[in-house]
Amino acid sequence: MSVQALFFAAYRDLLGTKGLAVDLPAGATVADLVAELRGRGAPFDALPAEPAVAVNRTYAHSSEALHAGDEVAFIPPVAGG
Amino acid sequence: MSVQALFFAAYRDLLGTKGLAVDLPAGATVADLVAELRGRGAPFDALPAEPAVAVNRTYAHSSEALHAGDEVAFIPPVAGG
Amino acid sequence: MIHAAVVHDPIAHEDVLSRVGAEQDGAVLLFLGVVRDHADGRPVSGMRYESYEEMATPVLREIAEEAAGRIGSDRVAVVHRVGELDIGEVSVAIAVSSPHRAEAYDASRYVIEEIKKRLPVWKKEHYVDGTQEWVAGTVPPVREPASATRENAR
Amino acid sequence: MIHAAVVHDPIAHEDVLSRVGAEQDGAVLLFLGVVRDHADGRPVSGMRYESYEEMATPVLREIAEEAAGRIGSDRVAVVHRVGELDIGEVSVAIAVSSPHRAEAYDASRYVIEEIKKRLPVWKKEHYVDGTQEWVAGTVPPVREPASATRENAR
Repeated sequence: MSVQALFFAAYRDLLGTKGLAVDLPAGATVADLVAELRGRGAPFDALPAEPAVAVNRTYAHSSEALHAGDEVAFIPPVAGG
Repeated sequence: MSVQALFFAAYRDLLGTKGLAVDLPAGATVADLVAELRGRGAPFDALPAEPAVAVNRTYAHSSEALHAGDEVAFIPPVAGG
Repeated sequence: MIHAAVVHDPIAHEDVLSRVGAEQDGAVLLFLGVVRDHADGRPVSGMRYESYEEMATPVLREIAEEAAGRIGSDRVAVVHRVGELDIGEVSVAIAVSSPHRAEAYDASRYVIEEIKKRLPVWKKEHYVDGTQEWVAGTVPPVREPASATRENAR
Repeated sequence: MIHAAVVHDPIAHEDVLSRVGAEQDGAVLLFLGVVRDHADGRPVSGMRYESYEEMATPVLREIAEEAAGRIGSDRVAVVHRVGELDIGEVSVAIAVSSPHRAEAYDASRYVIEEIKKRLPVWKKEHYVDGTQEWVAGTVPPVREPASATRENAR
């Protein structure tokens, strides 16, 4: 299955991209996606091992299962206000 | 000596006057002024025995000594804001 | 600049707000006290505020200065209105600004709480049924050893 | 009515303030977050705010609704700006009104604190020396049992 990873702010600057499609085995979780990306080496290995992530615009635990077409946003520490 | 007593809000309504001059013996305190007024009978005896009082526009303890010409305001419980 | 005033005309809250703010300030807070349409369940049609004006103005300034002192900002402005007020009219406006938000909230709250405790202002509620009543207030705190201090100051 | 928006244009705080207030409300509070001229002692010339807008808008609304729920008032309005801001420009405006002041302060503070904790917004400080840096932020809290709930909802 394919999910859409999104990168914001410092993560976007780090990776040089706003987002990319990632293929994952069925049943993969948020943690599996993070591992897949970090396994690609630099610059992806500079992502935190347990980043805050939102799945379809809701904060999600690393154990959450992903589904085809999910939008998975990597959320750097927030600084609104 | 003479001091000027002032009455506001509920106290003014109670006494029917905004203020009056009161003659007191030299060395009289706030408490003496209160006693003098309350001793006049109705409606003055309806004033509290220990009202909040400001002498010359500063809150003053009942033991504070008065001086000729002092402005002594009887301050009902306040309700600003 | 610290600003404190007791006024008779309607309060333009923008004017109060515009008295605070500075390039080093990241937080601005405006509090408005407004005449509401009920009190303890009774329908209210309006309110008359009275003050001991010669004393209320300096006490209001003292409160504003204390608030400013607490947070190390001199951007504190407070205006209290007296007279006849309708429902929805502003009785008090408090504006504060400071570098950080915690201080702004602290100072704003301090000003309104101290006003309630010790500003010589009273209000008479006009009820929809035609009656009116002085609002039960707060006995202002009086410091103990005023006498000696005052003697020395004369 | 609860109002929450992420905007690109300058915030007119009067518009935010005018969204709250009701005849039963005695307290109105307006908080403004403003870009200040320094950060941790470094002179700042401006700030760029970015958001994950598709998520920021619903999170901001959720925060406003939680604040309203805490105090039983639906008069909560919050607007957060994104884009390039100059010193002194408003980044966030929060207006709340309620019958009593304690609730207004509580709700106002809740909104800004929750924004800092979990609104997907980031800011890059532009320093007077020409450099720029993402401001160190807060890791948003994530609830534990999201997976099961989400499965059931599908």
